[in-house]
Amino acid sequence: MSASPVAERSTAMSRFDAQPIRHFLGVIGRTVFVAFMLAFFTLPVLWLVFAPFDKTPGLGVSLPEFTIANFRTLFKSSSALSALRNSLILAGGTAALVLVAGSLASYALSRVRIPGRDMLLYVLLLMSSIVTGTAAMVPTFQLVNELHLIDKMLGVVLVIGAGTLPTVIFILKDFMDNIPKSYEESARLFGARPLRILWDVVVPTARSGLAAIAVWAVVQVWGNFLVPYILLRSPDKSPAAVVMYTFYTEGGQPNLRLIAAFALVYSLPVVLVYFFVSRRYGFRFYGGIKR
Amino acid sequence: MASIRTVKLTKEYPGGVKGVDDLTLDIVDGEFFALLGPSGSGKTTLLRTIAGLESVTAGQLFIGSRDVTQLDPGRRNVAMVFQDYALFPHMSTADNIAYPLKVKKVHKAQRYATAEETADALSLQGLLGRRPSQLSGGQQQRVALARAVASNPDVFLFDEPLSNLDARLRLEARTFLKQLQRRLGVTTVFVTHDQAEALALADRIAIMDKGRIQQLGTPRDVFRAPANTFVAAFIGSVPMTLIPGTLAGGRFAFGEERLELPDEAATTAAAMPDGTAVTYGARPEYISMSSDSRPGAIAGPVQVVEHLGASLLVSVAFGDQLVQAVVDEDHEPEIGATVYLLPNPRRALLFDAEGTRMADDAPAEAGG
Amino acid sequence: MKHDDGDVAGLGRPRAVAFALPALAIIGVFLFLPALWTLWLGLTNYRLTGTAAAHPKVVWFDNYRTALTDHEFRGALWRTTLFVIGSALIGQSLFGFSLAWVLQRVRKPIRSVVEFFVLLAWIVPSSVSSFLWFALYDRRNGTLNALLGTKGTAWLIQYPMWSIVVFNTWVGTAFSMLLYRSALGSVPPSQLESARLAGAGPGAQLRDVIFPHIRSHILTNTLLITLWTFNVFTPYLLTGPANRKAEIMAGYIYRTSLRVGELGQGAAISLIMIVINLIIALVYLRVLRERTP
Amino acid sequence: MLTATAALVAVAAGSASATTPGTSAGTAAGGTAAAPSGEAITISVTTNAISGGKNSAEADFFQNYVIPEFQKAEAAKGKNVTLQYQPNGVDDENYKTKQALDLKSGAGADLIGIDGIWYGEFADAGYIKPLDDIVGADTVKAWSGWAQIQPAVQALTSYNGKLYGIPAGTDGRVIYFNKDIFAKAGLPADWQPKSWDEILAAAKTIKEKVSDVIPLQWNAGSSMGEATTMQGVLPLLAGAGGQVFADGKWLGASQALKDVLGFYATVYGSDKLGDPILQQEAQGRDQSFEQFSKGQIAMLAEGDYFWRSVIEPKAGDFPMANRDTVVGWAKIPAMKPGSGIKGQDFVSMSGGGGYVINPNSKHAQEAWDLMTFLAEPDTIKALLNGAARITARDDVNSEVLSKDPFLSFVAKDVLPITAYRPAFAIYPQVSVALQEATDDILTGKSVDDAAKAYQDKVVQLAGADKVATSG
Repeated sequence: MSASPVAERSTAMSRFDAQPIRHFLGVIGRTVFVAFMLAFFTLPVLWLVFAPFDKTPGLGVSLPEFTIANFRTLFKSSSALSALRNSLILAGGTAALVLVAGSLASYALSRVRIPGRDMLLYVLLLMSSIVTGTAAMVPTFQLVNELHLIDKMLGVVLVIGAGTLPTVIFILKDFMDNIPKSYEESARLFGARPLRILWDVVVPTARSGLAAIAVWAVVQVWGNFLVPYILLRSPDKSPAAVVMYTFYTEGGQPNLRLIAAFALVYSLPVVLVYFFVSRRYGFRFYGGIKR
Repeated sequence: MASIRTVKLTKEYPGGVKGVDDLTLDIVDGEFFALLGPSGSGKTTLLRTIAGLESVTAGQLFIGSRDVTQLDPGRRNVAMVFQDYALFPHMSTADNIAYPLKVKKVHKAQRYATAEETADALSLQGLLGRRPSQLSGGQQQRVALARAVASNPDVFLFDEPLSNLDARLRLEARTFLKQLQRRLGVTTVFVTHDQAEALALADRIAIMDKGRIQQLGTPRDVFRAPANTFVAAFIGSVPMTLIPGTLAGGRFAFGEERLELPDEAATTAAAMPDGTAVTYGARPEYISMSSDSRPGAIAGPVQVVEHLGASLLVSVAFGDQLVQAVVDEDHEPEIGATVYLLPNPRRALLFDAEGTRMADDAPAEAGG
Repeated sequence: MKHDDGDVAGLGRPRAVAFALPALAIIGVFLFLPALWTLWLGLTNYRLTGTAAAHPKVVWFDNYRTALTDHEFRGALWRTTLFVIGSALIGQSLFGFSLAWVLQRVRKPIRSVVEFFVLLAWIVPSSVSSFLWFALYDRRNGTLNALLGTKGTAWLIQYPMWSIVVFNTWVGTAFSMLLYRSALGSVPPSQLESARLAGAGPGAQLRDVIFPHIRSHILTNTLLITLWTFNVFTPYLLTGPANRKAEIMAGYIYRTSLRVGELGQGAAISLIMIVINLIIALVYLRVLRERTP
Repeated sequence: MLTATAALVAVAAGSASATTPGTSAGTAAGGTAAAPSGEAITISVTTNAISGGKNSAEADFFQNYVIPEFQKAEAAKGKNVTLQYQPNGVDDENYKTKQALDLKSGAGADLIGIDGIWYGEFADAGYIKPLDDIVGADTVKAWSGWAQIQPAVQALTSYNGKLYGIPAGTDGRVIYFNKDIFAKAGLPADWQPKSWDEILAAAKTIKEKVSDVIPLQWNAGSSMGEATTMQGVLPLLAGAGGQVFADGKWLGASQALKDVLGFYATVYGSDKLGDPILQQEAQGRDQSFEQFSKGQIAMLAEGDYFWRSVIEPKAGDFPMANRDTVVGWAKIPAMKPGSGIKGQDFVSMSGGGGYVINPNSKHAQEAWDLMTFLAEPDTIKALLNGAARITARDDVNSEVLSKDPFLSFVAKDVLPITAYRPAFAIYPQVSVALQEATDDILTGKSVDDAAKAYQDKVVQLAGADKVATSG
């Protein structure tokens, strides 16, 4: 959306090039490039489109012998639906947490000069990579255990939330920095208090960034296996990422019929969330570290 | 409605830079008051200090009878129109105008009724549903005004609200703004770097430089009787010609040239010893040009001729000095031709070595 | 009431701290604390099971010495470097920028379709995407072999690094594309036009107008994707735990910590990773500072 | 990759041994505090199984049989016990991590199913305690089922001479071969090699005479995980007279190890009798199962699990309708007759697993009740549900194995010559080092280099004084 003025102008300008050959080569080049990219990005996904509806899915892509029996089998197993529900709770909870805590914090960090602010952000960003890693699993587990949050969704939300917050703050602050300050001053003169300004002015102005971050956070939670597996106990709390790994036969052979069907069902919500969010709020990053 | 008073107001930035320096000022209730100055002069800082957007380092600030020095900006009951209008991009015109009322928790129906009313008054009918991005610059400016009006403030603060408009629109908006202010009668402080705008709009003008007021007065005062060379150079659509020189035998001397002393300072200057350094100032509008020699006129070759529409601006060289005169369009001189310039002694000014205007009955207008 | 520069909403420091507090508290408890604990573990011979689990001993820098002299560690580090250069710096950046650049110039329906699939690769859960590529690369029934006519090629085993580099490029290009799209959108059209009028071709436009304008975006993108790629775990899901020729740092730490159970050693390697990340970040920031006027 | 130990736990966790009804009355007198009659108690049990996924039948067995029957049995004793089953069904490393973390933190299920080789490391970490310490020596001794479990099998759940749980089942390893392919190559249907050379000779014959067939897959590479050690390296090592742990020292780069690696080098390197890439694939073991079931592999060294769960004609993962007529089996020979450990001509390896009571359990007595309940003949038979499988109990074995000639063969001919892995905490790491040594061979390194790399690793793990280089 933001790019379209450039696009229009440049096509308009190309008429003045008066270099038909170069123009023609450009078109060819673009077409080849787009075709190649399209092939590269669609090829792996084909399996996800066909295999779930195949009576006997294999690892190769083939036109299916159409059936929806795989889904029927899948939904007969009680864990599939509840797993999706649990994933939704975890993803929603984490997204809400990081959006609220992240926008409050990034706003404060963007507007008020705190000594060592930038350093703090980088340190947090770097540390997030340890904790989302496996080496910190033991401390994390013991901590969560001490806090009596084992087998509680909240524990998972807090751990993943803490792991994603630095990145969220890092990116959101960028958005906050880009909001014209006069918006807030104006609201402030009308008597709006800081929280109200944040809610009425800053959040709506930064919403395409918030939306992008929300999708990013949802994707992070949606795919995380290790944290929920280790922190949750009750099978009825298992999210889809954990359940995905249980579709194996007695001997540990992947059950392709269930995996194919579940992979589709499992991927669909994030795709829908993305679609909804990008339609409604736009989806973009500013980017650009400023000094 | 309220007056504004600052008492020894100082705003010091970290690092010791003073945005506003020990400033005492009274703005009368209902007055249209302009703060004029080049960028960095402290005019915007003063405006933002009045708004409460900048904290005060020392001194006091009153709006009406209230001491608002430490008061939160939201409680000062002032409204500000920003240079970029600060319209909320995610809100429609109606929402934007109604926003101050929303903050004040006015009932929804009531605030949209007020918004509509205000919009009507500012000729914004039919635009209520649009987003700012769908409005023209002039419309945006009026929405910003409407939003300020709708909040029913004691004081309007305008931060260069016309600078983002193109030249023609700016003239229209100027008239509109003046009308609106007359009608509402709300005390208005207006920041601008455009002296013409200030002269056209303001009841009184404060010309600022380096955090201090250089001169405070009516447009007529500051134009006719600038307190010092800074004001003299700043005011006027063509800058005043300022010629440094000395007093010599009851006349003003620069190089080989001699000019009669301005009337208003003639007595004072005549009493001063020869050789005293002074600056002679004359607005190009008050310098007449002829191709024939005249008594008291100085002669030099034409360097540049600029068309100003109905008149011409002619620059004439005297040694290393350039003196300008505004002449009738019918009398366009040849480049290089020798012409004779004669300042009108009733309108010419004399400044002392510090740049302060000398006058026989001083201090007349300054500080008014 | 004390206002700071830029504090336009009148937060004031106390309120700013209050605003930042929830996030900082969560980060402090669930990120900082485990991280410190992990650093401590790195100085011990702590294990998940066995005697060292009951009575871990402080071994000071033995773990670090072990790691730095271990050829497996160095191998993993080397492969990670190749992986980052190949998939992030070359693959994702190049594809992401080219897509952002080219898609500006194609019709909207095509642009939407391409963007959708690029984004799909990014948002599909990692377990699914790794399975999709596992199927694609399969030696016997894989689509890739069928397409290329390379029957019986076990891509993941015969070309392990290429396999994960291509895979990760596929997964991560979307972020760079999005970022560069908004970056390119922020280049003033007037500057491009004046370059065009001066006769600049696409290459010259890129060099003289676009790159200088989006430098900070390039650096943000490079920094983030480098750090992410350095720590990414997903290729491990694709290759399985045993494919040493494709083992990168995250997988190596996982294997050391959980499969072998040497948590102390794993923690030490994690710290080495952080230090490397820190160096990368500092280098980028330095480049940024030097070039920014 | 996950199959190897998964299968073992499945066996272990699934088929436990039995107790005679009424033992519990005796155990209650044994000193441990039993819950007062009527008080509501909830206990939990966990294994690496989940309904509809991995080890589905086992999960269903807990849900549909154990929970109601056990609660009934407890009620009969006047106890109001609710049993909960916590399913997992994931990669074994993750399962192990979760149990270790739980036990460390004083959390976790009351009764936990674990692999036999985890007992040592869990015990060393203080995560689990000897049964005597938990429910009292008298109670433990009073259980009648011990008489049916041979001492060698009890070793599975023992560490340093102390019992930590009741073993569930065990198994044995053989060479499976496809009689059809053998017939084409002119090899006998009752083939029984007496040395490694005879194995290799048969494979070479097949390579020459039968096309499009992989003559021999012998588990190798770390992709196969513990399966490589269990049915690849260790049987060979035993045949070369080596042991992974003997006389207080771990195996180093000894001649026996070099012989083993030399065998691999012949199979996968010089003579190309097997497919080295297959051994490295993430799903390689399953792939080898599938190819054997399709008649594309002539010889495969595997455990009895392969027979009863993989190529089982009806419910196997890769069912072979003609399994009983086409698939032959042979004992694994020593390198040369008499060169095996204890001078044996033939060798095998066995594993298995069992349950362990969580030391933090508030209801250890009921957990003991459950553990013994799971080891009752009736419970075991309910789990087997008509299938044949080698259990820990002699009485059950003699009853269920009679129907299956192969499993009888394992019980009768293989178990007596089998060996177990050392139950020391460091074993899994040594095992990984062995797998990596075979990896080196698969990727073309020399035997000496692979042995040297292995030696370095073991020295690093165990300390130079704990590693034997010769022997």
